[in-house]
Amino acid sequence: MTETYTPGKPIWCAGCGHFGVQGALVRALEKVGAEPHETMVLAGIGCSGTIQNNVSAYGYHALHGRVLPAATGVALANPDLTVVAAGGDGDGYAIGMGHLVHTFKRNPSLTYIVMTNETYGLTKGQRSPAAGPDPAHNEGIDSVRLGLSIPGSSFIARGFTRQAEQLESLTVAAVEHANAGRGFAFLEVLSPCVTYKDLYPQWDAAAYDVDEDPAYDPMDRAGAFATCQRLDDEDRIPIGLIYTGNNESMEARWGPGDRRLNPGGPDDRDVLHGFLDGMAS
Amino acid sequence: MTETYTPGKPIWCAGCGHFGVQGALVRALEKVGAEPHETMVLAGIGCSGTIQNNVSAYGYHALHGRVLPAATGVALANPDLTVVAAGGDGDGYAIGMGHLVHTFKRNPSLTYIVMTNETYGLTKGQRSPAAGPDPAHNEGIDSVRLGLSIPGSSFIARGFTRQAEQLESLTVAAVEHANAGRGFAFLEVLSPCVTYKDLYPQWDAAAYDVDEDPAYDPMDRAGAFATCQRLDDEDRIPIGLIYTGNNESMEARWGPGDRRLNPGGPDDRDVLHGFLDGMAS
Amino acid sequence: MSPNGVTDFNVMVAGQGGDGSLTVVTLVDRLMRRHGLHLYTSRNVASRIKGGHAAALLRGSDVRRGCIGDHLDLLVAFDAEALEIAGPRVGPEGIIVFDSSHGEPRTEVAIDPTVQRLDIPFGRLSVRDLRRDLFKNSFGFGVVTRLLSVPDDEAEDVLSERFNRLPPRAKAANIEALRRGFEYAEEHGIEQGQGRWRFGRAQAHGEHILASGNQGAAFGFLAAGGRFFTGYPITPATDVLDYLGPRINKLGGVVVQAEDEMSSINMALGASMAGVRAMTASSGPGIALMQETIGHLGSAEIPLVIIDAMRAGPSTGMPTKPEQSDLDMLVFGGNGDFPRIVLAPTNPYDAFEIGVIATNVAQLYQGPVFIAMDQAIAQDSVTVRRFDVDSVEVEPGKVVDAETLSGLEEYRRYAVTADGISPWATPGTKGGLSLVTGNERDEWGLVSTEPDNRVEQMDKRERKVKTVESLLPAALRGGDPDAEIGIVGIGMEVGVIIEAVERLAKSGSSYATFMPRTIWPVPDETIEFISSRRIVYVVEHNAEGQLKRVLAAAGAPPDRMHSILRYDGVPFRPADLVAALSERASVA
Amino acid sequence: MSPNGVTDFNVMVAGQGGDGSLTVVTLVDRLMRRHGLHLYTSRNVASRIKGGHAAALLRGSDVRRGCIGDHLDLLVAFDAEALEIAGPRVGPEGIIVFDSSHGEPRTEVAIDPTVQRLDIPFGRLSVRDLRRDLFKNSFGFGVVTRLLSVPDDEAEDVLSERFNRLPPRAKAANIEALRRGFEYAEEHGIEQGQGRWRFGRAQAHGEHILASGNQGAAFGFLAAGGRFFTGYPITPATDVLDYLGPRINKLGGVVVQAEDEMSSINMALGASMAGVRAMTASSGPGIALMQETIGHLGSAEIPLVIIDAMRAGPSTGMPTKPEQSDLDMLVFGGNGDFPRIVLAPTNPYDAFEIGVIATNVAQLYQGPVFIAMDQAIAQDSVTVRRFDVDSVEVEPGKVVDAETLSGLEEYRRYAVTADGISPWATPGTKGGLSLVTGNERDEWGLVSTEPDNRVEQMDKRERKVKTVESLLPAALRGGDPDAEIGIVGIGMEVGVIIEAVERLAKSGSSYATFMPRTIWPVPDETIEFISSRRIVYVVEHNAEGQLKRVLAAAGAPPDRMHSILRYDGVPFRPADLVAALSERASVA
Ligand SMILES: Cc1ncc(C[n+]2csc(CCOP(=O)(O)OP(=O)(O)O)c2C)c(N)n1
Ligand SMILES: Cc1ncc(C[n+]2csc(CCOP(=O)(O)OP(=O)(O)O)c2C)c(N)n1
Ligand code: SF4
Ligand code: SF4
Ligand SMILES: [Mg+2]
Ligand SMILES: [Mg+2]
Repeated sequence: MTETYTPGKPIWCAGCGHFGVQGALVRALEKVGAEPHETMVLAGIGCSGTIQNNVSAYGYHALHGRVLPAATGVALANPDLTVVAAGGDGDGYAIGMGHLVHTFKRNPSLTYIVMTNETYGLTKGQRSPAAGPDPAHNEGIDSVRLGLSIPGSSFIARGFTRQAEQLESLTVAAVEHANAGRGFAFLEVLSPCVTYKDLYPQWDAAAYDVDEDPAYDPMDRAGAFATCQRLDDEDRIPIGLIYTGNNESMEARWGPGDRRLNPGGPDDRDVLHGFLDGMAS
Repeated sequence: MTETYTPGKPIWCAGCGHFGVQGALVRALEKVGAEPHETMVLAGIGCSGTIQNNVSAYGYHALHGRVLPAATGVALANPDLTVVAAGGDGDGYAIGMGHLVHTFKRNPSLTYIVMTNETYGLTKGQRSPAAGPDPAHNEGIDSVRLGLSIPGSSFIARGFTRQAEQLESLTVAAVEHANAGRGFAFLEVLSPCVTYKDLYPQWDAAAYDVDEDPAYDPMDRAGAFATCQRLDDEDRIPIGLIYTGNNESMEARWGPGDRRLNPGGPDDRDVLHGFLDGMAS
Repeated sequence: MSPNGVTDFNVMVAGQGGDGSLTVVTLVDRLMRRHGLHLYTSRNVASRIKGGHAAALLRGSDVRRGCIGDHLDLLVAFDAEALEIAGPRVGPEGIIVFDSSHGEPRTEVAIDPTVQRLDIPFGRLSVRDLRRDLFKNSFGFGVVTRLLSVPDDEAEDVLSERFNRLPPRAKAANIEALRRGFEYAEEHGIEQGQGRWRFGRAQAHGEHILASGNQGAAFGFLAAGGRFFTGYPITPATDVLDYLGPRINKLGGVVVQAEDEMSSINMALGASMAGVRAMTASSGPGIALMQETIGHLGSAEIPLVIIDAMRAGPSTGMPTKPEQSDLDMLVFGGNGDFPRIVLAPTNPYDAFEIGVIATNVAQLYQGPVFIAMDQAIAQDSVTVRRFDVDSVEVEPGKVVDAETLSGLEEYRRYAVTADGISPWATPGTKGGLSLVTGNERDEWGLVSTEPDNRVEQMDKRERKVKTVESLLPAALRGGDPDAEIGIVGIGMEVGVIIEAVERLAKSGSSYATFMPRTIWPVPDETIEFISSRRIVYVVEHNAEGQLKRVLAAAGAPPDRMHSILRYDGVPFRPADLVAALSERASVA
Repeated sequence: MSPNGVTDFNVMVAGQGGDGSLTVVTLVDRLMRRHGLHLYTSRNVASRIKGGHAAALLRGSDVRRGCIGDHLDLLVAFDAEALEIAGPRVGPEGIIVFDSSHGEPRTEVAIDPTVQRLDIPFGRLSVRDLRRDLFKNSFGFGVVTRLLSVPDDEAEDVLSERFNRLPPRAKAANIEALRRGFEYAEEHGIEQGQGRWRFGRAQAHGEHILASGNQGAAFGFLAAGGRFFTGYPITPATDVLDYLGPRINKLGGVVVQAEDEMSSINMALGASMAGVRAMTASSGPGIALMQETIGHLGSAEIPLVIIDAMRAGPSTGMPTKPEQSDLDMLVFGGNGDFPRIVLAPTNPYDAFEIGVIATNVAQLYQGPVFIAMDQAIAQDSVTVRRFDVDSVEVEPGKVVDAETLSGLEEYRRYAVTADGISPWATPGTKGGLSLVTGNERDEWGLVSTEPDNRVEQMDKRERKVKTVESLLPAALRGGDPDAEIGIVGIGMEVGVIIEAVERLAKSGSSYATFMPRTIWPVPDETIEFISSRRIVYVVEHNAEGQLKRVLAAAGAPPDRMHSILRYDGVPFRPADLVAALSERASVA
C-alpha cells in the first residue's frame, strides 16, 4: 500500500464536544460504507475546523466561512464522492451565513455538520451568532428555523454530543440523504466548548428529543417551525430529525450525475467547432 | 439657502416598479415629518440602487450588498437620524444575505426596503435569489419567512407597487417602528422589472393581503410562518404587515441613544488617564 | 479612403441607450463583412438600462486594426446629445446623418466645415408613417446604404437576413422603412450606386469569426478542457457567464451563477480541487472580494483561471469604461507571498490562445492564473482568424492516478520536488488520501509552523513558477527593433501603438515596440527590452502608471521609463499617441 | 551582565500551551519592573487552544531594547519538548531549570557545556504535595527568585500581589508552593541572596507603562477622538477588540463584533460617514476581504483607520507568527487607483503616536489610513513612557456645520479644491445635503462619466495626499549618518537593527540606519536616504522583499538595494543581523 498521511490525533481540549462529533462521523462513514478514498471531509476554520485531520478521507481545510461553496464545487464536480462539510458555528453562522442560506436554496447533495458551541473556540471565547441573549445582545440565530424558512431545504436535523447514539444515527441519515442524491443534509450538533463556555449542564436540561415524540411530524415544515418556536419559548432546544422533504437536488437539475466533468469526450471537438460556426464572420 | 444638490430624475425604464417604491418613500418621509437633513437614504447597487439620488435627504450609494452594515454604522453613530436603507433583491438576498440575517438578529433601528423583482435589472436580467423555481433551479428565497425565522426580528412587512396606498402606509409603519427605536423594520416590496421580467400579471393574481384578513395576527410569529407557507403552497404571496414584535433594539442595548458619539466630553481625558493607570509599569 | 473603394471606414451610430438605435450598426457590420473588410466594433454606453448616451462604433478596414480610427467618416446621430458629443469627432469630408425629430443641440457644436450634414426626422416619420419609433433604424440604414453606394437590393438582402426571425409583419415594416430611407436619400440627391463612398471588391481572408476578448478567453478555456465555470454578474465580465451558460452543458460541464464573488471563486476552487478544470470571471470590485481566496489558491496549490475584465475604478467607478487599473491588485494583492501568473491578451484571438495557456498552466503549476483584459479588449468585437481549436493540447499536469499511486511507496500531497510541483491525487483516487490546507503545512498536508519546513514549502511554491515560465506567452514586438526609444503597452494600447508607430515611421521617427502578454512574473525579455533603450514610454490606461510600477518593482530601470497615461474612460486613438510621442520627442 | 547587577537578562518559560505555565513569566516580569528594568516580552504559541509548544520570553535591561536578546540566561522548561526546542538557545553560563516530572527529551539536545541544569520534578511534587499540577508555577518561581538572589520575603510579596484576587485558600497554596521552591533551591545549594544573578538598585525611569503595539494604537485612536470600533476576531488583531471592548463605552463610544470583515469595515464606514471617528482591525485574511471596501473609502472619500496586525501568510498561513508580508496588499491592493496612507509603528509608544496621527489624518484627508504592525510589534509588550495623552489634539478636518453652511452660496460634497480636500457636512447638518458614492461623480455627488470631470475628481483625490504629507511620521535614523552603507527596516526589525548596528559600530563597522514609519506614500526622505548610499540593505520579514519592491516602485534605485529576508516565522536576533551584515561586508 502506498503510504499516505495517517489521520492525526485531535488537538482539542479534553472534554470538548467536538470529539463526539468526530466519533459519530467516523462511525457513520463506516456504516454507510463510504470508502475513505471516495470520501472528502471539508472543514472550516476554528477548533472544529481540524476534524478533517483526524478522519481517514480526503481532507480540505477551507477558508473561514467558505466551506460550503467549496464543498458544493466538489460535489458538482464529482457526484460519486461522499462529501462532508463540517465547521463551527462561528464559521457557518457568522462569516459563512450567506453561503448557508444559498446552500439550503441550491440543495446540492452533500452533508454539512455544524459544531455549535455558542463561542469562537479557536480565537479564545468570543460570542458566536448562535449565542443566546444577554443584557448586551439580542437573541441568537437558530439555524434550524432558518433552514426551515428556506423553501428549497430538504434535510434538517440537530444532534447533541451527549446523545451519542442518536447523533450517530442522525449522521448516518444525513450522509445517506446526500449520497442518495436527495440534496443538502444539514446537521447541527450541540458540541460544548468546555474551555470557554461549558453548556453541558444547560443543554442537558434544555434538550428535547423530537424523535421520541410520536406526535412530531418531520415532513411538516410549518409544524416543525411551530414546535421549534414553542420549545424556544420554553427555553428548550429540539434535537432529532427536524425536517426532511423532497426538493430536487442541484446535481439532479444539472442532468445525469453519473460522470466526472472531464474533457476528452469524443465529440468535444465537434461541439467546439459548432460554437465557432456560430461566430463565423 | 445654501444650494445643495437637487434630487435628480429617476433613470428607470417607464413602468418600472421602483417608481412606486420611491413615491411611497417620499410620501412616508413627509408623513412622519422626517426633515430632509435629518434623513439618510442609503442604497445598494442596481437599478434600485439609484433611489437615493431622487429623494431629498442625505444620500449614500453603498457597495453591492453592503448597504445594511453601512446603515447600521450610521444608525449607531447618530440615533437622531431617520435611516432608510434600500436596494434590490440581488443586492439584499445574494451578496448581502449574510448581513440581512445578522441585521435581523442585531435589530438596529433603521428601515430597510428591498425592491424585489426576481431579477438583476442593472446587469440585464439574470435571475435573482428571489426568483421562483424553474426546470433548472430550485425554489426562490422567501425573505419574509427568513425574517420570521430569526428570533431577534421585530418588524416584517411586504408591499406591492400595485397597491400604492397600502405600500405607503407600510412604509410609514416601518419608518415609525425604526424611528421609535424599536429596531429593524424590514419591508420587501414587490416591484416588477418591466424590461426583463414583468411580473405584474403574475403578482396581481398572487397577492394576498393579510391586512384584510381579520383572522391574521401579526404578533404571532409561528402563525405568520404557517400562513406564509400555506399561501406559498397555493402559489399566493402574502402582502401587508406580516409580523411585528418587541425585541430590544441594538442602540437600546448600547445605552442611551440620545447623543452623537463625538469626542470632547469634559471627562474624556480623565477616563483616558484612568486607562493608563491600569497599564502602569 | 481611396476613390475606388473604402479601405478604412469609421462609423458611429449614437442615441439614447435602450431605444434600439444601435441595430443600425449591426446592419452596417454585416454589409462590411460581405465586402471582406476587417471589423473592429466597440460600444460606448452608460451604466444604466435605458436612457443615457449610447454609441456604437464600427471600423471596417482592409488591414486588421486593433482600435477605432481617429475620426469618424459617418455619424448617424439619433438625437441632439449624440450630435453634441460625437459631431466634433467627424473628420474632414465626413457626413453626419442627423435625426432632427427632436430638435437641435442646445449648445454650439464644433463641426469641421467640410462635413456634410443631412437632417432627416427619422423618428417622427417612422411614427407618422409606420406607427413605431423603432423603425427609424431601418429607415436610417436605407440612407446609409445609399451613402455607401450599395445597390438597394443588396441592402434589402442584408436587412432581410438580419430580421429573419421576426414575424413577417414586422419584417415587412422594416423593409418598408428601409425603402423610405432610399426615397429620402433620393430626395437629398443621393442616387442609387452614387454615394460618397464605395466598397471595393470582396477579398478572401481565410476563415474568420467575429469575437470579443471575453468570448475568446471563454472559448480557450473550453478548448483546453475547462468544464466548470462560476460567475456573479458584473460589467464587463458578465459576457463570459453569458457565453458559457448555454454552451458548457453541451460539453458535460457546469455553470453556476453564485450568490456572490466569494462563493463563486470558492465553488470553482472546490471543483478544481476535485480535478475538474475550473474558471471564474469578474471585474475589479469582484476581484477585490476574491483576494483572500486567491492567496489561498496560491498557498494550498489549487489551479484556477480567473478572468478580470477591468473597468474604470476605483470602487464602483465607471462600470462601462475601459481601464487597466487592476494590475497592481492582480500582481500584488492578497496577504502574504504566493505565486501567481498574470496574462494580458492583446486581441480576441490572443484571448483564445491565452485562455488555452492559462487553463493548461494553472493545471501544470497548480495555482491561480489571471487573464487580465481591459474593458475594450474584453468587449470590443473584432474579426479574427477562426480559433485553431484542433491544435489545442490539454495538459494533464502532475495528476497521479490509482495505478501510478499503487506503484509508489508513499504519496505526499505537498512533496518538495526539484521543479516545485508536487504530484497530485484528486479525491476519489485510491491510494492518494491527502490533506489540503491554507495553513502552512508539511509535505503530508499537516499543519506545521516548524521553521525549516516553512522555508522549504515557501521556496517550493516560488520555484514552480520558474518551471512553467517558458510556457507563458511572449511579448509582441514591432517597430524598429534597433530604435533607442521604446514603447511598451498592453491590452487596448496594442492596436493603437501599432498604428501610431506605423504612421510615425512614415514621417521618419522610429520606435521599438514591446507589447507584453505576460505581466507577472515579469519575463526577462521585458527587463531586457527596457534596459536596452534610452527611453521607454509606458502607455497605460490608469492614473498611477501601474504597469510601469510593476516593471520597476521587478527591477526595470525606473529612470528610463516614462508614462503616457489616460484615465478619463476614453481609449486612445492612434492620433493621440502620435501627438503624445511627437510632443515628447520635441522636448527630449 | 555585570557582577553587581543584572543589566540585560533574557528568560524563557516554556511548556505546553494552556497549562498555565506562562504565569511564571508574569511573576518575573513584576520582579524586574520593581527593580527598574525595561521589559520586552514576547509569546510564542501554537495556533491552538491547548497543547502545542508555548513559550513566554522576557528580557529585562537597563537600556530600552526593542527585541529579545540573542541568548537566554535562564530557561524554565516545563517539559521535554521545551528543553529540546529552547535548550540550544541558552547562552554560556546560563541556567536551565527543568521540570523532570515527565521524563527526558527523546533526542539529544545540544546545550552549551557551561550551562547548568537543575532538574526538579515541579509537576509531580505539586500534585503529590499540593494536589494540583498548576502550583508548579509558583514552585518554579521560588527557585527562580533564589537564582536571582531575591530575598524570599520580596518574592513572597510579588506573588501575593499577583494573586491578590484569588480566594485565600488558593493564594495560600501558591505561597506554600513558592516556599517549596525555596526549599528545593536550598537543597540544590542555592542560599537566599546567593543566586547566580542579582538585580541592581532600582532606578527611576519616569512614568512607564507596559503596553503592546495593538494597545498603543487602540489607545491613540481613543485619544484622538475615536469612538466607533468594529472587529471580527482574528489572531493577532483580536487584542484591539479586547482592549477597546470594555473601555470605549466609558467614553460614550461603541464597539461591535461584526459577523465578518466586510460587515466590520462597512459598519465602521457608516459611522465615519455619519461623522464619528471610526476604526477597524484585522489581520491578512481579513484585510484581504476588505479590499473592495478600502478602495471604496478611497473613492467615496470616507475617513477610516484600519489596523493590520500582520501574521505569516499566505492565506491562513501561520496565525501566531510574525511577518511583514501584507505590505504589497496594503500599498497596491484594491481595484483602481485611489489614495491611501500606510504607517508602520516601531514600538508601542510609536503605535500610540501613530494611532493619533492616523485618526487625525484620516479625518483631515478623508480617506483610509492603515496602521501596519507585524505580529511582534502588535503583540509584544514593552515598557514605554506613559502615553502623553495631554498633548493630543483632535483635528476637526474640513467638517462644516450648519452655521458655516448657511453662509455659503452652495455646498458641493466633492468640490474640487486646491488642496484636494472638499468641505464635508455630515448627515444631520442643515444645509449640507449630499450624495456620497463609489461611482465616479461630479462635484455634487451625482454619478458622472464625463471625461473632464473624471480627470478633475481623480486628480483632486491624488492631490489631497500631498496636502497631509507633512503630517505623516518621519523615519527614525541612527548609526553613522555619513556611512556609505545603509540599513532600512520597519516594525520588528527596528529594535534588532539598532542593537546590531550598535555592536557593529563597536567593532568598527559603520552603517547609517533608516527606519521608516511612513510606508506609503513613500516620503522623499526615504528615496534620498537610499539614493545617497552605495549599498542599502533592506531587512524584512517576508519572502519576496515587499518593502524593497514598494520602494523600487516609488522610484528608489533598485540596484542599490539588497534584501536581507527571513520568512520562517522567527524574529531576527541582533546576532543574526550582525552575522548577515558581516558576511555581506566580507563579500562586498
Ligand atoms: C477571514 C478570517 N477571519 C477571521 C479568522 C479567525 N478565526 C479563526 S477560527 C475563528 C472562529 C472559530 O469559531 P467557530 O467556527 O465557532 O469554531 P470553534 O473554534 O468554536 O470550533 C475565527 C474568527 C480567520 N481565520 N479568517
Ligand atoms: C461586488 C460587485 N459584484 C457585482 C456587481 C454588479 N452588479 C451591479 S447591480 C447588480 C445586481 C442588481 O440587482 P438588484 O439588486 O436586484 O437590483 P435591480 O437592478 O434589480 O433593481 C450587480 C450584480 C457590483 N456592482 N459589485
Ligand atoms: S477551546 Fe473549546 S472548542 Fe476549542 S478545543 Fe477547547 S473545548 Fe473545544
Ligand atoms: S431594467 Fe427593470 S429594474 Fe431596471 S429600471 Fe428597467 S424596469 Fe426597472
Ligand atoms: Mg464555535
Ligand atoms: Mg432586482
